[in-house]
Amino acid sequence: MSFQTVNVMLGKSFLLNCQIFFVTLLLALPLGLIVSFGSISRWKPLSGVSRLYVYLMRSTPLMLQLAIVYYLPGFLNPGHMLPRMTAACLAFVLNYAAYFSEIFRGGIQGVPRGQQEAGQVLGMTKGQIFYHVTLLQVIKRIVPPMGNEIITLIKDTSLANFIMVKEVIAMAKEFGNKAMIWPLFYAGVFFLVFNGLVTFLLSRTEKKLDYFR
Amino acid sequence: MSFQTVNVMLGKSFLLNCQIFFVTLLLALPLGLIVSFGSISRWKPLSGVSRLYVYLMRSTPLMLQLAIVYYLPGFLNPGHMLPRMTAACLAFVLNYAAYFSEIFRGGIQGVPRGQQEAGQVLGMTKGQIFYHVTLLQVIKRIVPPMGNEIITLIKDTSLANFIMVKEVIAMAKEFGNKAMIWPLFYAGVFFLVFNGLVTFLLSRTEKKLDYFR
Amino acid sequence: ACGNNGTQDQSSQSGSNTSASDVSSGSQQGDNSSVDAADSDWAKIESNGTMKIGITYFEPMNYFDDNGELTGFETEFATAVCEKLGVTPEFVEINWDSKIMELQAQTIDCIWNGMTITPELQEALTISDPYIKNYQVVVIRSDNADVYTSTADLVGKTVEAEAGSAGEAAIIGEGADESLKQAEYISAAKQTDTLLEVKTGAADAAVLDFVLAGAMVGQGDYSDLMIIPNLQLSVEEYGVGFRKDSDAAEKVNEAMQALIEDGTLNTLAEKYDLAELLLANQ
Amino acid sequence: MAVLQVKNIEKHFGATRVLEDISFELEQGQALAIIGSSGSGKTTLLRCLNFLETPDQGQILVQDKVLFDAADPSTQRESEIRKKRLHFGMVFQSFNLFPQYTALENVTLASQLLARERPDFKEKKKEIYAQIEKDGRELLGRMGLADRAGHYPHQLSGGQQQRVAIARALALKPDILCFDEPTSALDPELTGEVLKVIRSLAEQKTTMIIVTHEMAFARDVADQVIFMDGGVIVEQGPARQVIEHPAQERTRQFLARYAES
Amino acid sequence: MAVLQVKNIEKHFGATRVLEDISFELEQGQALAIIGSSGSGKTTLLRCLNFLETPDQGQILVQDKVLFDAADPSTQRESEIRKKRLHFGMVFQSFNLFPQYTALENVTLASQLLARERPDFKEKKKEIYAQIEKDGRELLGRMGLADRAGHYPHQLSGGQQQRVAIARALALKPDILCFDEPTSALDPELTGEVLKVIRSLAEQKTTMIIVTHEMAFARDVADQVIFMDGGVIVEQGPARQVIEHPAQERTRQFLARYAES
Ligand SMILES: Nc1ncnc2c1ncn2[C@@H]1O[C@H](COP(=O)(O)OP(=O)(O)OP(=O)(O)O)[C@@H](O)[C@H]1O
Ligand SMILES: Nc1ncnc2c1ncn2[C@@H]1O[C@H](COP(=O)(O)OP(=O)(O)OP(=O)(O)O)[C@@H](O)[C@H]1O
Ligand SMILES: [Mg+2]
Ligand SMILES: [Mg+2]
Repeated sequence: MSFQTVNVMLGKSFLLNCQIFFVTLLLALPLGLIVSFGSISRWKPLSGVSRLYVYLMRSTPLMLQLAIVYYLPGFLNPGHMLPRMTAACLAFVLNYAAYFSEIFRGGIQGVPRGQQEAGQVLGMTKGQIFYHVTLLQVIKRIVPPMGNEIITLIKDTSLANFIMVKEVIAMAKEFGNKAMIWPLFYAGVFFLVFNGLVTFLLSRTEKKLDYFR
Repeated sequence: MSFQTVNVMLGKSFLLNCQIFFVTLLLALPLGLIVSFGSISRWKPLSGVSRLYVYLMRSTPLMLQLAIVYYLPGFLNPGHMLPRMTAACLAFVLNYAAYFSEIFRGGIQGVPRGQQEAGQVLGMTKGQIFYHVTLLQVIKRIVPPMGNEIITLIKDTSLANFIMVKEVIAMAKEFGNKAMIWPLFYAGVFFLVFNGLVTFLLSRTEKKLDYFR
Repeated sequence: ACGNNGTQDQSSQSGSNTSASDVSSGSQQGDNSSVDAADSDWAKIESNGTMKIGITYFEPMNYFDDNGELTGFETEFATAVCEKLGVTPEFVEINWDSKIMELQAQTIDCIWNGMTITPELQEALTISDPYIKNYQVVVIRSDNADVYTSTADLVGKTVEAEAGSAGEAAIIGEGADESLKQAEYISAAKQTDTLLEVKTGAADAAVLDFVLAGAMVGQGDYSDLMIIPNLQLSVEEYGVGFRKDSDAAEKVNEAMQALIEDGTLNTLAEKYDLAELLLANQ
Repeated sequence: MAVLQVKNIEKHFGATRVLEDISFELEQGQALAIIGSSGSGKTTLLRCLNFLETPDQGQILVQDKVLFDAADPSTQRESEIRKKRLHFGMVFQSFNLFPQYTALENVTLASQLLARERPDFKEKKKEIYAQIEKDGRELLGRMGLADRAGHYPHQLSGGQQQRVAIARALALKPDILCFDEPTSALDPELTGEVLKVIRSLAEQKTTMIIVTHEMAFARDVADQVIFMDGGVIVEQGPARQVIEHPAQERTRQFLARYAES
Repeated sequence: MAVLQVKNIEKHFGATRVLEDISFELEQGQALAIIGSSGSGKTTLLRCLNFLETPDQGQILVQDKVLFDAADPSTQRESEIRKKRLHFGMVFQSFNLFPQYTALENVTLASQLLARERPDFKEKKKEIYAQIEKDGRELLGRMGLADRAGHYPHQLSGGQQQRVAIARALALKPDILCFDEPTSALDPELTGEVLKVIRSLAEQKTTMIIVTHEMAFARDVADQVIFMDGGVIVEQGPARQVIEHPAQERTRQFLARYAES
């Protein structure tokens, strides 16, 4: 099998990593925002539940969470389980929402209270303050930690092979079936390229937000 | 098989997780410190190499790094490879040293320059400044991010099952062959307990360092 | 009660498998008699119209050809059986060591992937009639050809097999080889992983299916591997695994028998170089 | 006529009473300086006037209209408070400029948002915005910042930032302009610029309340001075009288600390 | 006799010249105030004296001994510089107290570390440490902080922190004590305390260099004043003369900015 073919096949399975990556970004970001609102809420039960959720998600291996999301429904109620990729995405979304929520929380709490008050004394509504005053400052604050988390995410997508999603590392190992071992060492290149791209985009975003402090 | 037996067997394999955990802490902390000195060095080649190392380690999945550390030597020179646990520990140390070095770097650079200068004008030597002035302030700064990384580490130890170290999740899954599925869901408890402990110790450390700001 | 359901279902379903479209008879039956009948494993498979077949990829059983199409002896065999039964086969890759879990969770309806029939599996599953003879071989690196000539040479050495496989049984199971019992055993997630381990030196030897080993050893990156000659361990048979007391096993048995009788199976076995292992030919 | 009447304001944070029976009046066009040591409640009083804190007792009247009455919940409705805030302008100790907007945008943002509520906004959007920008530039000009309109806060010195904050507060044409230690976050050298601006506002008869530690400035610029200590008004009266001939021992002690330096 | 002689100091940062041909002398027991606008090089000059920056040109002499000579590398050896620094004490603008040590520990730490180099340290460790602690407490007492010896910096007000910093610098008995805007990070109310302490040091004939923006204070306390602008000394002379009757136009302009407030 040629280098070309290996590349194409690894590339195809890397699409699965990308799919999990983008679905997770798309869903875990808003979910994380909601959870972060929960955990800074002054209503104790809500903040308690939110923080417990974050604690559980952050304290157990994602690998296990994948297994639980995938196998547990079928274990309790045979036949009623999610397709592999759906389960993988769900587990990633639930897990990353917890991490993202902590980043949002830090970002929101990091904007000085005086910014809100300045908006208030200028007669702005809460919505206006959030949208015109706070939001961009929060975004500026969360871009760097979010960048780290995003790089972790793309690497973590490989964990999906634990529930038999044939992502790029699983595929690379699979080449062992064809008596080819080097693809396993080669698969890292996909992550390097992807992360190079992500790092570039992030530093551009950071630069764009650099016009204010 | 009784609950008791499962517990004992899972517990025994969790010892492998713990072993990787402690070896990594013990070796990656000093190595990370060295790398962090490298990356803040004013000598360009050294800081360049250090930063490249950190970038590579942080951009590729630990799973792959494990496979490379373990299989690559044997692939190139059959039979000359490291024992599994040694390879696992080595990969973890190399990987985490990169993460730790970034934390150290942040901690060191976070101590205001004025602290060093205050030491200098009081006639302290470089060593005295580091030991009596900077060190504790760096420690205080790095405890929170280090805590996060440590919790990630214990979870990551499970990745060692990729090179067939029979750590707790691999063991739990193995029970599936005996038609026992619950151990897989139950394995999470080990991490929760361990992390509860770590979190407790960390918050105690943070409290202890709370006497100054 | 389970066994009772099984027989009931078989008799009720036997007419319906002649035509794939005749799904209604199954559900009618369910309405008329008991709810159990509608719950029958086969009824469910049939009403889904697909049989989900749990596999792992390895040559020559299930693998992708150079066009990326799934093929192999088991692939074609299962497809032929499904055709007879009037359902569509759907091949699902599983983790071999969680195969029972997958079956119970109903992500798959059967395990059809060169599954060696072991007493443990017989207890946990309902297994079809055996169709192919299998035996385990020991794979080593060629440069050790003179060092390891029999299992006796492997005492104290590192020996690997796939978790839950017949190879594992040959090392640590009840009827295990006396010498291999004294080796250090390591379980792998896949049979093919064990070859990587032997090649790199992570393990001294691996015990795996002859069928698989024969197809891969000596190829590509595995050209420096070999099978210890004249060494057959735990000669056993392959079967298709179903959920315990599933009535689908009986359906598959019938179809299998038909394929043996019309020679289809033999043709397939010859195509994949397995004719001498086919039980029907013994 | 008194623009502002503050009657018996009281404020607690948990168990600590921070303001106690605060009453005073302020005439149109006058400047009131509030002095007092750290923790005496000066900031809290300004925050109560701007509805950033809700007093536990008392009333606030502007032009004889009851804006706030602790006994009357109908005066405390969230929706109305927003509008009531516009009677007051606030210049914070730490400026609190919006870092992501230029000086001009800081000054015009609130006006633009308020304009959206005008019935004729849709038709005349362009004219309205043009007018707001013109006003904003004019204000910055008055602050001596005409050439800094396009600068972001971090590109300005502390004194310039504070002057932008003053322009921002003035842009909404408040009845009463409040300053909370407007120069305490500034280098001594930059203090002068800001004090000059406030002085010129006083000369233009802007109604102001200024919390300050600059005694000389308070004496020269303010018409009235209130000295607070421990949450109560210890002494109030004409500026020169309170600062140069305080009637109360506590006031004397406080002022003595400044004489030292 | 001149304790300190600074001769033709010059300092560049990259292409920008920050100090240019700086020369002055300081007599034993005198206080020198350095004034000048932001960026004029005052801090850089103090940092050169304390060997935190290395001048590109010029000499520094203390008691007629050449401590530094830009032309003589042997005066710039790392190992000797450490000792030479002890001729100078430095009180930073931002205090730079060690946060993890109490006020007393801040004051005694350097003395304790230096004591370790004494030949008789091992035998007399206890006595030496007891003496250092006694001296430290006495110093804190002189600063009016006797009851704050066990407090950590964050438990002290800004003025108290700055006084601890002064005690820390005095503990090593420097020949010349340098202050870089010692009150500019303080609330106006707390400024007085620190200025009082410096004033009393001047009365005790401590040799000092004070960079300050407090003109009145410079006039009253300093014997000599240097006015710097753009990295050069524009004017130097007796304090009252420079501040009340400046000879140079630039000095007049600078001082006018303070008169405004
Ligand atoms: N949100 C709050 N919660 C609890 N206590 C508060 C709060 N805000 C202020 N205080 C307390 O109320 C008292 C008065 O504070 P305030 O800020 O009004 O004083 P101030 O006169 O402005 O002092 P300063 O000159 O230091 O600014 C202080 O004791 C302060 O600690
Ligand atoms: N490390 C450095 N690198 C480059 N330029 C510097 C550095 N330190 C100071 N400068 C520049 O040198 C000039 C003098 O700075 P310095 O801090 O000595 O002024 P200053 O008189 O103390 O001002 P201020 O009153 O604001 O403290 C300034 O233009 C400053 O930007
Ligand atoms: Mg205040
Ligand atoms: Mg300076």
